[in-house]
Amino acid sequence: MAPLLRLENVTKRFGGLVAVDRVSLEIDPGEFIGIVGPNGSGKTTLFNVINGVYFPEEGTIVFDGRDITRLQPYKRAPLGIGRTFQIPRPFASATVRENIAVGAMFGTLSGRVGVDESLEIADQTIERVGLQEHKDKAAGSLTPVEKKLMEIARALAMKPKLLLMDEAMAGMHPNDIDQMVAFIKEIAQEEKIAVVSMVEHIMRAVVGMAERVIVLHQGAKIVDAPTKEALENPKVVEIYLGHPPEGQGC
Amino acid sequence: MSSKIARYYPLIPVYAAYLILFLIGRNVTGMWQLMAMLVFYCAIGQAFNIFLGMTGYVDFGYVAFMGIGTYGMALSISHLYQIEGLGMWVILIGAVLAILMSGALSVAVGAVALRLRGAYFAIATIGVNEGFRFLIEGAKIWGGSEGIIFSGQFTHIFGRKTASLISTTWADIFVILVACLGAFVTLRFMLGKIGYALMALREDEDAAKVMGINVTKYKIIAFITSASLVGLVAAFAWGLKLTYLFPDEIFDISYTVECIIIVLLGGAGTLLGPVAGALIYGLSKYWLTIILPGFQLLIFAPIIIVIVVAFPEGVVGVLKRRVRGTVLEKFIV
Amino acid sequence: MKEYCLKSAIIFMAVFGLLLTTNALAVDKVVLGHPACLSGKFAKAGSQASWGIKACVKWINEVNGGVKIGGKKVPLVYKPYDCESKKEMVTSLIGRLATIEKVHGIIAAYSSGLTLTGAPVAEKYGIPYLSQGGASNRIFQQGFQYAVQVLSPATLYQAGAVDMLRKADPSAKRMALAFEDSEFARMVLRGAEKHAKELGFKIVFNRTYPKHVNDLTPLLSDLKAAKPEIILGGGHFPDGQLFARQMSDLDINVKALSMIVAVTLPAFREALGAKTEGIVGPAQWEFGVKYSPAAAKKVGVPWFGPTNEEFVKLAKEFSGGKTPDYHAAEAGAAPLVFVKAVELANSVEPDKIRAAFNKMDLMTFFGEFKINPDTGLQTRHSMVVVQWQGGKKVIVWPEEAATGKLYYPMPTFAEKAKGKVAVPR
Amino acid sequence: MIGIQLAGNLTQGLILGGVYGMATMGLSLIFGVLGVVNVGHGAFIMIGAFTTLLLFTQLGLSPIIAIPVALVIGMALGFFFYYTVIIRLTEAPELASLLATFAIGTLLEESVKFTIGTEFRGYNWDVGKISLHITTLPMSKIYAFVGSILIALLLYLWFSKTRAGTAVRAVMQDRKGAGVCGVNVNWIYALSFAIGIGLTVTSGVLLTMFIPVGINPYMGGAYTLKAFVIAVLGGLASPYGAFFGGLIFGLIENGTYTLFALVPSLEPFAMTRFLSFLILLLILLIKPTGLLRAK
Repeated sequence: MAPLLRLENVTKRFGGLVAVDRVSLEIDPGEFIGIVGPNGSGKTTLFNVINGVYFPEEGTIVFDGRDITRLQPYKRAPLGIGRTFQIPRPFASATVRENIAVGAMFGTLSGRVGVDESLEIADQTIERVGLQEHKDKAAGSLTPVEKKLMEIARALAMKPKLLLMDEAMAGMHPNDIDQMVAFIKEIAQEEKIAVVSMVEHIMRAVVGMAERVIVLHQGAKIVDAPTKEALENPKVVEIYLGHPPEGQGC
Repeated sequence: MSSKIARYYPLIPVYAAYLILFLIGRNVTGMWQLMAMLVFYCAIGQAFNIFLGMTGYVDFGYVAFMGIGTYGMALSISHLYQIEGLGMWVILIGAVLAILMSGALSVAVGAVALRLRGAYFAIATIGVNEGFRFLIEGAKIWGGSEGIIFSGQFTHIFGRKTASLISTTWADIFVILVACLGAFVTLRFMLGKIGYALMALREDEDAAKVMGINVTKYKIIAFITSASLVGLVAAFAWGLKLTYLFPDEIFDISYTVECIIIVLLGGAGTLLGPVAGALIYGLSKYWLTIILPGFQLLIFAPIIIVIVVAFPEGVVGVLKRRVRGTVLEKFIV
Repeated sequence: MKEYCLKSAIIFMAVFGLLLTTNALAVDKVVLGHPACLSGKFAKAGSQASWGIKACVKWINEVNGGVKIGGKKVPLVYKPYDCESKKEMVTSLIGRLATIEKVHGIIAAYSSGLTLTGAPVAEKYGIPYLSQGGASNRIFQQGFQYAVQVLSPATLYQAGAVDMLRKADPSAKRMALAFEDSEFARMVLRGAEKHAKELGFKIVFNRTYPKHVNDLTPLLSDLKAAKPEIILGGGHFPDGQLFARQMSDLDINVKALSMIVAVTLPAFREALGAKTEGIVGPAQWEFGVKYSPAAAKKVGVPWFGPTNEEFVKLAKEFSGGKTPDYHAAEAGAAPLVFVKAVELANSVEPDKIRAAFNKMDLMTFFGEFKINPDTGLQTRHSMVVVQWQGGKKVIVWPEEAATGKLYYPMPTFAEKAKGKVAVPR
Repeated sequence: MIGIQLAGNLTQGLILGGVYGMATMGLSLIFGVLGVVNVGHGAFIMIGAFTTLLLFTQLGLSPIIAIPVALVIGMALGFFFYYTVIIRLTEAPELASLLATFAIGTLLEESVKFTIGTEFRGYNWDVGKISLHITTLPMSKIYAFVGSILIALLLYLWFSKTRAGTAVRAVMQDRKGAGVCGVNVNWIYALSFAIGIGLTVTSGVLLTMFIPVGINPYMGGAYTLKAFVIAVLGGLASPYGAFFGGLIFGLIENGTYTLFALVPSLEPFAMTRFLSFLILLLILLIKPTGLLRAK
């Protein structure tokens, strides 16, 4: 089976800083992958390179058999790449329903989803993620957790093949996290979505659910292995135990 | 089917306002020119709202499109007046020219400036407006700073009576029609995918891109639409009505500021907002000139500051929140 | 049937006509409207204009006893609105004046541009439209029927100065022209260029500069290099002030400098002090100008209105003590000639008033008034030329109006800095 | 002959450019720190010009003395408008701050109009002239130029040597980061706004030393537009960039005049202005960080 997403030696620099350093990886359809790395390890940049916010200086990105290295982000989304953000970015003044409808309207390949149809899809998705009671609220007025949920719904409305989740569970209560992860996994299996979930710390719940873990350190991929193996890798232990997570530097 | 029609209900208050203005103007002596001024403000507000209100981009050089639209009408009349039998067609040609010229300028500006955001975009558009004006004056294009005075040629085409009727009545009626068109386009945009796309890019341009929205395309659509509409408004309100132009007057940046005040006062991104804003602004300005001549700006400046600080969503924005859940909700968008 | 129609039409016309005439008979006041520029970019000239108008309206009502029409005197009512120096306001205010206030005449807003703005609206309602601050000749080439010019057209602004300098120094040949790029100043430039060439001057420099300029150094450096003997220039007040100041900064010395507008204003002296010595400038009017009932008699035309002294005194009542300049005078002349036209027409009907204007040939404190009957362009009013001499403005041209002699050539800026004044011995 | 004129105009342009540059530093500082474009910039220049005029004509004080007075007035105005208006707008969309600063400018203009009047005023401060072969320079222009350089240097010292200056630089680089590191961001905003306005009002003094006429309530508009071009030349968010941007702008504005004047069908003044706005657009497109930054 051909991989859904393939990165080959992808490098992204900002001035002198190498944010993503020759990363190669493959993701298969329907896979659930955790990307782990401390703050500043290049995770978000990697996401941004995958969905086109930045173009890499080197390397190629192939999605679903198509080279998308130089494709504009708005053209990538309809191919089936959905995404949530580390700090939620809802369209604040619009309602939850409208937010999600935007995903359905522009995020699908045919590009022919009309307004009415999108709103219907939005309603279905809302029900699915359980946001019914907030449906007509302005997205900006939601709680952070609800916003994250709404972002997931918005991405799901795009009918993605690949869902990139940036710190989707940060700040949640541990019980909620378990519930959320289970829920995502269920949908992913149902719809055959590959999920890449990115976390800063080795979160038991997320990592536990993942089939495979990729560890980034200073922009480079240092480990790519099935979950259990990865967690026992000495390099990972060194990063996380040898140097405790740093605070924000001044 | 009925729900499809119900979507157009928000046009009712807008068109009602225009109708009332028209009727007052026709039937109450001495009100026509005042109504014409109010409709002019409504029309430019409506046009500007399509860009500023819906995209959130602040075009400080917006008046450039009004200027070039005026040139469209002026060039048509001053060049074609000798062709016998053209009659009313000269006005139509002028209007088409105004749309084409302002549209073309907006494509050029859009291709360049729409890559920039925020303050950089605002400054770039000021640059376009001023630069364009100085190019016309410096390279003596279209008569340079001498402008075009075409009252005589206009009278030559239509005769004294008709010419004066067109200048003082029909020009204003055309502006009302463009304002109606502007409202209709705004609502179509709001109801369609364009509206969702513009909303998304206004709120968060990067997130919108990631959601699959071709932000450049939608920005340009809004920009061209807005520019052509305002070019047409100016072709009638400045070209046909005044029958002369001087570049430094039609590229006067204070009109951009008036557009911004109108849109913000009424509520950016709403359909009824520009109309409400224009009426409040135009009427208060008019009465202040009569009651307290000379003090308008001194009174307006602090009011603007208060509005910006305390009611950034404008009159209609506040109203929209108030009527949520009532029957009126359908009418106010 | 046809006959019946005709009959009823005739009856209708007759009744309507009667109504109209009774209306005309029942005139109990004459109203003069004005979209004044009390704020915005022309606020300064606009305020002056409103003082001048108020002064003359007061004179008409209090000294003249009102406007004589139909055998009795009715008051003249002045209705000003502030147009903010903006064109939208001008059109809508004229609309209001014409229909709600039912004015019988309109005094145009200041500047050639705004005068043009209002003309089609005044034309539509068929109301006599008096241009008091619109000097451009182009206004009167557009076929407006009701427009009447009170002041001298722009093309004649520098004519007097050119004549004067020719006479003062037949040997001076090299002339530089540097005018503001505004409708008015361009017209002045064109008239001056033509006239100067006819009198044998050689134009060695001919350039315009934009409105609202705040540094003329590059233009003046080029001008200096052209080595002119005489400079004609200017536009409005701020650029004129800047022009003279930067000539001094760059040490450009010529035999004569004649600038429009700025030179005649007291603020010019206040801002530049001794640097103004010997600079000349044309004025539509100047306090001390010798237009008087006696002068009118000499020329053989009737006199109307206050004398110069009376005008200044009245205007100061409205200006809060500020001295009226020629913006006040040219505007003040507008109600005077209008009232005279109404009296002559013995009616407030627009066409009759307009016809009366054509027959008028009179003198006011502002000077003579006679228009071209077809276009409304002013043909008789003449400019005076003033010169700063020892801190005072002296009228030096035309000779019959002069209050002093021309000082020529102008002292250099270095001499002026040392205290030399341009007072002729 | 053309060579001499060109050299003369370039000299004048360089000196004027220094004053222009100083007049733009406040705008850049405020944008750099608060992200607010001060559309009312010119009105504050006007306040400085009137300060000079009134001190000179009413009290007979030299414009040199007006410099510290203007700085104090400017900073007071800056603090006042920061705490009454700007404090609520730093996180708002551009539209809000653009309109609010515009309204502040209008408020100042109209207040001056009603207290002092709309007359165009000027003053005569004659301190001699230097005649060079290529041009003539009044000493007042030279003082203005030297004053501009000194003030720019003082600002540089303040930025690099004082605690507050360092904090301002930190906020310019990273607002959120600086907040975490214990900098009172709100105070830095207030201080920067006040200093920015203070510099702008002071530049009004220097501008009248260069051009001591045309002082009136609405004189600022032209300077606002020029300041935008200059600020963009220097990178918009960099006060020193703005200073050098001013020098370049002065050279362009005066230097190209002589060249455009060689083409008879052109109006050279309008063309120099066209050129300056063309350069503004090109820089925004190609190098929005300004001419002087490496990035």
